[in-house]
Amino acid sequence: MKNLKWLASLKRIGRALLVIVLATFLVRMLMSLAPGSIAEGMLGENATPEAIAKFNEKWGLDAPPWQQYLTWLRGAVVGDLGESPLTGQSVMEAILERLPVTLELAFLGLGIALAVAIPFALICATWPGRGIDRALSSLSSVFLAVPAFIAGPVLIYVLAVQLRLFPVLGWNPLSEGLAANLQTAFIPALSIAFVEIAAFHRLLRADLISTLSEDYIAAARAKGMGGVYVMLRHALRPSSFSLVTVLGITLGALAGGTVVVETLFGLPGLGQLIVQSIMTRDVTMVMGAVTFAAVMYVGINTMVDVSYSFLDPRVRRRAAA
Amino acid sequence: MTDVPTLIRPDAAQELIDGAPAAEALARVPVARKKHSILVWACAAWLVLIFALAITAPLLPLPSYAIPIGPPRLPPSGESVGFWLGTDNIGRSVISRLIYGAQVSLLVATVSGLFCFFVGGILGLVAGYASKGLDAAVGLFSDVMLAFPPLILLLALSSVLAPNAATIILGLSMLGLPTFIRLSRAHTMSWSAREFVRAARNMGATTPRILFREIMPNVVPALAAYLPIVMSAMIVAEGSLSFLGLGIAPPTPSWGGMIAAGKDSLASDPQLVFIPAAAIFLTVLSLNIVGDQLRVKFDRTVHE
Amino acid sequence: MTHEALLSVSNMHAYLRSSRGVVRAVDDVSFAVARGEALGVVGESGSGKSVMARAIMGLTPGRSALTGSVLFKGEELVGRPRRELRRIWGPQIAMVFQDPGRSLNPVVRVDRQLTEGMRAHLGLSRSEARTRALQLLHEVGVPDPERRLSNYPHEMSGGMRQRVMIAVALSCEPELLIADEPTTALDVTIQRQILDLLRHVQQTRDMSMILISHDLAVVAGRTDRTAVMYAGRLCEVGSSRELFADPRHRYTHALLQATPSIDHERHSEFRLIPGSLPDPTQPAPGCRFAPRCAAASSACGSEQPPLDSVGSDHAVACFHPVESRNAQLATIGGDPDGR
Amino acid sequence: GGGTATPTQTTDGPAGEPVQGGALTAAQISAPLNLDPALLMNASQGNGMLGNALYGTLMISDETTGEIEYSIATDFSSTDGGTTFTLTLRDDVTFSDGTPYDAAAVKYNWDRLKDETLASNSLPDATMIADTAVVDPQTLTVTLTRPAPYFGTQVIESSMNWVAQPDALALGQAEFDENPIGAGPFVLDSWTRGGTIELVKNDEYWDAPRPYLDALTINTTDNSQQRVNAVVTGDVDIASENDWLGVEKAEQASLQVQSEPMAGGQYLALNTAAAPFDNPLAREAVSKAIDIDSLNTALYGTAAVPAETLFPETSPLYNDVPLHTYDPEAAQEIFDELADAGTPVSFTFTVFRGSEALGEAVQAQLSLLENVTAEIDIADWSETGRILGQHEFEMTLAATNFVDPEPTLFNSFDSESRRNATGISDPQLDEALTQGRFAETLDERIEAYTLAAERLAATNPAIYYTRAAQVAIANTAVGGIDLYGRGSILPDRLWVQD
Amino acid sequence: MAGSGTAHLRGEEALLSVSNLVVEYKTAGGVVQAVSDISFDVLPGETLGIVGESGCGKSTTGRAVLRLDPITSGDIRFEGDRIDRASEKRMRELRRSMQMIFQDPIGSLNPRRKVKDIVVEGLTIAGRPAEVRDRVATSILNRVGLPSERYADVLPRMLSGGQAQRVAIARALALNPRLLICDEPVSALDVSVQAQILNLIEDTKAEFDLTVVFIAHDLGVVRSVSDKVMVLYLGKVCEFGDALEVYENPAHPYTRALLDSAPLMDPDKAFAGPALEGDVPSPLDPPSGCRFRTRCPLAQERCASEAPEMREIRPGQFAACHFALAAA
Ligand SMILES: Nc1ncnc2c1ncn2[C@@H]1O[C@H](COP(=O)(O)OP(=O)(O)OP(=O)(O)O)[C@@H](O)[C@H]1O
Ligand SMILES: Nc1ncnc2c1ncn2[C@@H]1O[C@H](COP(=O)(O)OP(=O)(O)OP(=O)(O)O)[C@@H](O)[C@H]1O
Ligand SMILES: [Mg+2]
Ligand SMILES: [Mg+2]
Repeated sequence: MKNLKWLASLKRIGRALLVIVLATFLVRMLMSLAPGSIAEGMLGENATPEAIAKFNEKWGLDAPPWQQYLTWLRGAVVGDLGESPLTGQSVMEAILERLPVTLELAFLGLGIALAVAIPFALICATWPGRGIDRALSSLSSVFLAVPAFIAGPVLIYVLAVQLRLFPVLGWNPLSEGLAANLQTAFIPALSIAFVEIAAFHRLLRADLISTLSEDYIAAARAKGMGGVYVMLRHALRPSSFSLVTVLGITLGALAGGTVVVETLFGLPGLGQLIVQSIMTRDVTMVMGAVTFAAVMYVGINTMVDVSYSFLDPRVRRRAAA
Repeated sequence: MTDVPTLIRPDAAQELIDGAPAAEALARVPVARKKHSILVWACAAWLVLIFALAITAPLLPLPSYAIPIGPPRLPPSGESVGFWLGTDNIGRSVISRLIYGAQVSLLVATVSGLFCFFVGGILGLVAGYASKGLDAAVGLFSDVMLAFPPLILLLALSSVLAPNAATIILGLSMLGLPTFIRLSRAHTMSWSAREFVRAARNMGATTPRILFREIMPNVVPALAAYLPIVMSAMIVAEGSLSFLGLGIAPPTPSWGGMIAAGKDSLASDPQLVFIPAAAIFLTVLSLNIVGDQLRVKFDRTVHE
Repeated sequence: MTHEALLSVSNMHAYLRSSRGVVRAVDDVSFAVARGEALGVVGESGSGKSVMARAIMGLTPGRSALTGSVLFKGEELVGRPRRELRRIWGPQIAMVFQDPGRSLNPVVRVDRQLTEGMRAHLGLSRSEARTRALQLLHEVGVPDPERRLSNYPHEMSGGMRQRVMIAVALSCEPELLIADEPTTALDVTIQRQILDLLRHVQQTRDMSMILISHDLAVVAGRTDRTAVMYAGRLCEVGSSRELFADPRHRYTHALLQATPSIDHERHSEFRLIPGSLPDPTQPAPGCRFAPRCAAASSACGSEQPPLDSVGSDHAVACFHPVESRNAQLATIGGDPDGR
Repeated sequence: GGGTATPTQTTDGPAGEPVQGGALTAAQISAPLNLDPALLMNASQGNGMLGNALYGTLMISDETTGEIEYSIATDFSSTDGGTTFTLTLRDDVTFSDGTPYDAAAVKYNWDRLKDETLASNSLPDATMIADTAVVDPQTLTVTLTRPAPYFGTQVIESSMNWVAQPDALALGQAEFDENPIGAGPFVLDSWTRGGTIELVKNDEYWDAPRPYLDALTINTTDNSQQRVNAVVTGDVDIASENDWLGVEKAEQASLQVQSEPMAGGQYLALNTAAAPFDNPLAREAVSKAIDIDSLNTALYGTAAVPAETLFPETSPLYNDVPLHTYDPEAAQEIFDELADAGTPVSFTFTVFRGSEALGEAVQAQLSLLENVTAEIDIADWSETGRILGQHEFEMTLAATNFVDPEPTLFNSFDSESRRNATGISDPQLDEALTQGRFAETLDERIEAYTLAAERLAATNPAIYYTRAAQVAIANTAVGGIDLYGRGSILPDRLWVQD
Repeated sequence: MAGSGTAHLRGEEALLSVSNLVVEYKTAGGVVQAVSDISFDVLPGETLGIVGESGCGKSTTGRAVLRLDPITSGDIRFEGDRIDRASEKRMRELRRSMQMIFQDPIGSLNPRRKVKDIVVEGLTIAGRPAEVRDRVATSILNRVGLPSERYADVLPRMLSGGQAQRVAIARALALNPRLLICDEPVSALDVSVQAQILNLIEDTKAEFDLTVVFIAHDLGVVRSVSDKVMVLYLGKVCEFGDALEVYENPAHPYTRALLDSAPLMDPDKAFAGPALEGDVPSPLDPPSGCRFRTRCPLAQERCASEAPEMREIRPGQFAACHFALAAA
């Protein structure tokens, strides 16, 4: 049994690595199809063929793409993701520098979404079909249709420019204190949250309603337990599977860059880095970012699996066996 | 037959049998919920309208979306059809751009939605029923696609290829594919565990027959019900791309592009943002609500 | 067995809203349960047994209506607010559900599921509740109760889970235990264990019990009195001994005939009940069994037969009841079901 | 520079003497890739303020006359008509690590700029230099590849104006970015890439009592709306602005608006070496078809200053030759003619990402005429080498912004120049430009550039439509706003009223 | 009660003969031996009843015989042909003469097909022309008591459990099979419907000259329809013999316990005998030796070490028990 578990984790890791390798290879090849190059961009009107050749040679960009990929891969295996010709910065450092912003936005956005969606869902599922359910459900349908690129400009205009509740610009990292940080992070996170509020609310509501028709809920009620108690202690946990799954997927997608919001608000996150790197054909940086995104995806997936077993002990046993 | 034991008829109130209480109970049963609320109808109507406008756009008495019809940033006015929603930064008719923009949004969402539906559906079907090897290969493919953050994929594609509808369709298809593969695979697995599949095999059915005649008809409605929802996600994705300046090349309008172009004038000419934003909002909302309705309906017919 | 009614249900109607219309799941049902008595309720699937059981507690689903009267120890339960009913659920009336796999919360440890009721109703502390829980588990025959407390439901077998459910139901010392098909999901040998246990605790605690089953044989030997339900209505109520020995309602009779028994002759035909259950949303007037009844007359199709006493503790809702076996003994060679 | 009041200033800053102390938050338009002076762009849309803050300036130019004012350099002049220059430096300047700011340091930086793999924006300026020689710690002689009397301007408007400590540069990019060492009024406190740059006062700054500020924070956003909003809401005190729409909004919001009245401007560059614009008629027709006023309104609202003549009226070199005339009827006639001749004008307008709006506006204008079609191709920054370097375009967007035409105008339109984007080769224009370059008196120069303007108008390689906005906007508490070169803000002069 | 051995097989004349069948499932928790080395045979025209508690491998056996689940080892013969080795193509033909009725009546019907298409599905696959199919559909539906005018175009979800089971029977009969395996055909149904289905199976058996394997957990039902009965426990055979004999004089203590646990329809006597202690052990980790020993009232040391073989206790009655019960 123990062997089996070991083998299973090994398989899992192998597959994760395969996903990462394939994803980075794919993006390397894709990027090599793109017109232009970082050398042309940086040299601009000074881009004589000789200058370009010299530049490429300096940065090891003169080999065929697959060879460049292998070189990169050899480095990546030992944790060296290379340096960006654009900035001269180590890719790893560049990503690690940007990651906190993106992660904070993602977590804060999802946090806001959950903070709204869970109570909404609990209320709706308690009185399904009633007025309050319809009202909240309609509201969340409305949120569903407000993507960040609509929410962002409007929120800036209303909350920052008109009401001056938040700054229009800039980013205070967490190191400057939570209040200062939230000041700058709130509107961007809120723009992210809208759509997710709706998604989370609907999922959880549906699952709660179906959980509430389970026998064990009736059994808990028949014990004389209070409504709120039954909701929170008995219904919420078994209803959160889909929510957790979607949370994972969303987090994975956001961790790769809250691109629109970062661009819109000019935040120094991974998304902006990725956009910039793609636009400038900074292939090394793009591959680094994709590696990170893939690792994140794999990691989040694993976390979701682990949380399944936290949510449902049946899964725990299956996994442990 | 007179002395009914108290334990059998505790109140012995025989006259109550079929009179008042039954009627009272009947009256107290909550009324059935209307199957289609006004909202659903309104949403369906909006979709019909916007699709109809997009399809018939060339036949409508609209000015060209590419040629200025007046001074820039005119507010909406009743002057002539072209001016109903005012003019944009360059003086082009906003209503024309909105309707032709619908063409792009809807085309992109529909084509890539259908592509995902068909290709993802079939891949998922095969993966869900086929041998472990094939399943693993399809699973790996969708994992690799998912490992890309969606916008990276789109960004990379739009900068690699020409910024036209085909590129965006390709990108969105790649994005939507894993979702459909997973959905289809999950449904296939759950349906193929049903005994009727075994029964068909026992009748001598071959694997293709089981796959396409037995399982597929059951999987398709579930996938189809997701189509509007996925399409709405694609409209948003296309909007985001256009917003980031990676959408379709000018002068072809798109809703996301219109918002991006207008966002700097939000304070002075908010209509430039709000009109296309409202179009996206209504369409996405409608697709979601109609999709939900379909899904609920489908679930009901299956589970009842 | 005293005749003092602990629970008396009269003219209970439980109507539910479904997508097809109003389901008359329980339609004008009246009966009573005495202290210390075990009442069996039998009926086919969909005859309204579960809805009735839940209606007694006031636990009908959201989109439903409940009328009539449910007197528990003389107190009316119908129309009481949930808040007050909750004080009754557990310490007064407890319930055991059909499928122990589904009536225990899969993600909550047995410990909490067993003690939360006691802590809420009896005001026990955590450790007091735990002590009592151990004692209860022991009582219902769960081996190694200490370890079981920290288990999740899926870590136990079906029989164990049902024992736990019974322990949960007993935890607040209810006066009435409603067991809704408590053994349907279990194997014969386990069913046997559980039925024995239920009867045992019911008798030792002098509790009343309503034992619901679709299997007549399950009810036959476990209960003092039996009620037969058909399509939301009661057809026959009586002491189990008399009802099984001398069924008077045509439906009860046919049901007994159709049950394969150990002494059924091999490859011989079973007695059929032709037709099928009526649509619960559009009940025909009159006796619900009339369309399938060989003895039905025109009156049966238009008028609901009242539940009339046919013996000291036996009542039947039928215009043309089967002749009593006692009577048959007098008339030589009479066809038992009168056909 | 120079502190001369500028005509476009509408709202006044605080009056009186500069106040010591305080902190200021600024917004720039694009984020620096790194802090290497070679890769910072010395212009308002680049990182002028940041470069000035970290590295100081050798010299600056007067915003209206283009006269050189010296700062760390005390002289930069040629005795042989522009082939050999002698740079002399102050002797009291040290880098922030205490090492001396000397001729060797300047030589190191200037030589370094010539490294092609560095891909500095100032590469062509640096490659003008054939040789540098350190005479003594305060003196550097510079020999150019060909005479350029106004080479000083080139130094001022490029990264050459910024000198970093050579040893620090030699440590490599990553190390340097951690700890950039220059002789500017501020030193780096912290920098989040893509995010905020925190600077604190350099106590050893040579030009005491400057800088007045204790700290300077620089944020970045390329969105003009955001920058104006940020100044309006007070998140930011001063911002660079290169979008006239932003300038207009700032004016409406009664902010201080300080602008460099630039000559030249942004233009649609027509590739005269390839079809269809190798045909002068086609160029003329397109030029006549474009209404630069409505183009400006569409893009920049009402604040844009159209580039009607080569120089603004405030310039000493002003002439009134119109560069462009809008005449759609005439344009239509030519288009029809060309179409009849079997060469209808159909071209691709290559715009870089971010300026799609210009493309659309031009396209929209041309769509009103017959027999002319413009496609828009959106290019990425990474294609600039091909497009501008290899001249693979038909029409694109270019700019020639200057205060003094030398050397920018020459470089842009001289047939031999590498920076001649349009590839125009007109002997008369060449002659006019050379004359302007070597002219001794103002009148001679005026005459030369009048001719140049006439030739530009006649040959139509470029359709000038707007003057570059090289603007600083600020709230009314900010004093000492001063720009030089291409809108580079001088942070050592800023102060804030408490 | 590990019942291995083939002593009870009746040899050549059997229509279906299964020996040493093993079926394993790999699950996340380990390998489940759902069926461990069981043997049985059915003579033409006979009905074999298979009883046992949930999870003892009844359905698995039924499916394995038709090769609907892969088997691990064993020898399955149909009319003397080895079918465990037959090619997939040959199996497709053979399966038509060996039909199965599945445990879940509604679940075994494709929810998107009309009843009339379901019942002739086998013919469609065999490529019969439409008019033949129509004719067969009409007659077979009428035969199972679903008038074709009313039910032909109905979808499965509109059917009751009993009606669905009739459709499943009609579908099997339409192929004119020789062998019919009924996997708990009535356990999901109410008593009144159950009787209808049992009668239908009995009738068609006679009419179509069927050999039947009848799987059920309800002892009463099995007794009333079977000639021979086989009792399974945890994937092993306990007892095999004539149904009446086995019920009258169970030789295996498990058979006895099963009979004693069946509730009687008697208010005075709930059960025939004492209750069986304990739970069914996990199939992932079955007890050593005789699998029944953990619950067996007669268990001794030997049972833990030595798995009993099938042996003839009385003429025609075989049991796998070291301490088989003498006749009552
Ligand atoms: N929540 C509900 N909503 C609508 N109808 C319901 C609901 N629950 C039960 N019914 C209907 O009420 C009727 C009686 O159902 P009930 O569950 O009481 O039957 P039962 O006798 O317990 O059957 P079973 O033996 O299958 O448990 C059925 O027709 C059923 O379809
Ligand atoms: N597909 C499968 N994968 C894994 N294990 C299985 C599978 N099918 C059956 N099993 C296991 O095999 C054993 C025998 O199952 P089977 O379905 O044959 O039992 P059964 O006797 O038919 O039970 P029931 O009366 O519940 O239908 C059980 O332990 C079951 O859990
Ligand atoms: Mg029930
Ligand atoms: Mg089975």
